[in-house]
Amino acid sequence: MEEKQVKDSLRLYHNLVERCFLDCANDFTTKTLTAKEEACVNKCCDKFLKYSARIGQRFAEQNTAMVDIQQQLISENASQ
Amino acid sequence: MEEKQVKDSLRLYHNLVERCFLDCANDFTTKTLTAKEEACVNKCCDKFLKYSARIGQRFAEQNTAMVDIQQQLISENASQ
Amino acid sequence: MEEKQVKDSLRLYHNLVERCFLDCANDFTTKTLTAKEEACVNKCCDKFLKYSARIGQRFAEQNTAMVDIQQQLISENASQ
Amino acid sequence: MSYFNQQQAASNQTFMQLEHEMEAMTDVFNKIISSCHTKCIPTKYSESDLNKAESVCVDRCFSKYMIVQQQIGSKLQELSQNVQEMNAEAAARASQ
Amino acid sequence: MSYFNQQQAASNQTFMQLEHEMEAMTDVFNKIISSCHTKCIPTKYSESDLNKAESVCVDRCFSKYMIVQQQIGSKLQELSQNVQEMNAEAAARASQ
Amino acid sequence: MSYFNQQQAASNQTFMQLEHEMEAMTDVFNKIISSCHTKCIPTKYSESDLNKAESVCVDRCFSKYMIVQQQIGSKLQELSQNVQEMNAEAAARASQ
Repeated sequence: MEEKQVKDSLRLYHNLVERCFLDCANDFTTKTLTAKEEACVNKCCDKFLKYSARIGQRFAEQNTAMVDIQQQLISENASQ
Repeated sequence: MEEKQVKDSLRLYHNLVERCFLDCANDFTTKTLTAKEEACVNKCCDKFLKYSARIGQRFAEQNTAMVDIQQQLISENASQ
Repeated sequence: MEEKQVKDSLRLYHNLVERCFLDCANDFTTKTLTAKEEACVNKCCDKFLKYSARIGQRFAEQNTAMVDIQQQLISENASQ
Repeated sequence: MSYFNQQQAASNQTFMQLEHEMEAMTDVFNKIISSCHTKCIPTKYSESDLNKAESVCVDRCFSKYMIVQQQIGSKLQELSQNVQEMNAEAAARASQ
Repeated sequence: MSYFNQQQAASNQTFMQLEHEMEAMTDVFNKIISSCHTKCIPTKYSESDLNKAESVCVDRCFSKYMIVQQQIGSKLQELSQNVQEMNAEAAARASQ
Repeated sequence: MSYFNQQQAASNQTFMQLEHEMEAMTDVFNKIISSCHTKCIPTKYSESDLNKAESVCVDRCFSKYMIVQQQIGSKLQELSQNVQEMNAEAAARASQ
């Protein structure tokens, strides 16, 4: 299970990098980020974290009932 | 093998949901689907199932010969 | 590890096919490729292989230092 | 198979199912993340915060995604029941 | 390795190959589904049926995809043979 | 756990980590391939070669991608440290 968490975090990280790169890096006359691009990447990253936390919250609310039932089934199974 | 089928069906389902959501949900002034969006989702879903069945048929025709040879190889292997 | 190489090669191949198909096949009044489409696919494929080799080279340069350290760690571990 | 083994098998199956469901949930979560970003977040990035309009859009987008998932899920289940009934009828006719 | 074990290993290998091929086939199938949808199905969804024009487009699209796959496959095989021959020559020269 | 078993476990862990890192590296490689293709390679395909302008763009694109990865990586690490410190403080307060 912990392995899955590491994998999911890495996936989030790499998806975030790809998204902010695609949305912010548009000037290929330089090898390093321009000031404008760097500011864009920072905002993109901050906003995405807030955005995905919000979706995560909605998702958790949605799943609470379902997971409750599953947990119960498992503990009944284990106690037999 | 059965496990793979469950996984493939779930994947088809979730890809279908994503596609019809992206193509049909465009009005975010409401929390539930508008009548227009709901009709769009129904048509999108029906058409996609017919579409993917057609591609599946072409794909099966294409693969028949190849699979025949493989089946033969396996049964020869098993009968030795 | 060899299994991973086979999988990565297949993935490269299928991604290349999808990309060149999407970029080059645009005329669906015929069942076979037009001369123009065929030429496009050839150039798309050649260029992509050169392109991905260049990215691969930059990637390897980038990773050399990191991998060196890892190799050292593993050999120290193995020799204990 | 002993009683213990049956219990073991049953709880392994539950574990496998849970793992599959968690994988599917991660998959759905990532699809929603990417879909609602497309629908609600402009790629100009003029500020770090999620503003009011964006937040409201995100909540509605999530809600609509769930409804579409529900609607298509019911449709597929209905279809699969029809297919099963047709198969059962065909099998009954064949065995007469 | 006993005769039995050899047979076992051989059939395991065949099974593994089959599994890989089936995974690759599913992957190709999904890529065709998404590519030909882009090429042939308008996202207006004015009707539930696949109309005549769409059906014809889908068949041609599938056929062209297979041809592109074939063409690029041959190209890659040729390239890989050239590399192998170059390696073999280099090895032969090195062992002289 | 014996000394030998500890060594065994340690090297298994290293192997697992390596495998995960290699998978992550393949994933990053594929993301760069697709991103820099979008940024630098026009889909007209008028020639087979990677011309001078395209090559320069590819090198800069790769360099910028690495910088964005670095920048976001630092940001996430900082955030995760802040969360850990807050958790540690909360735990310390709770145990008083």
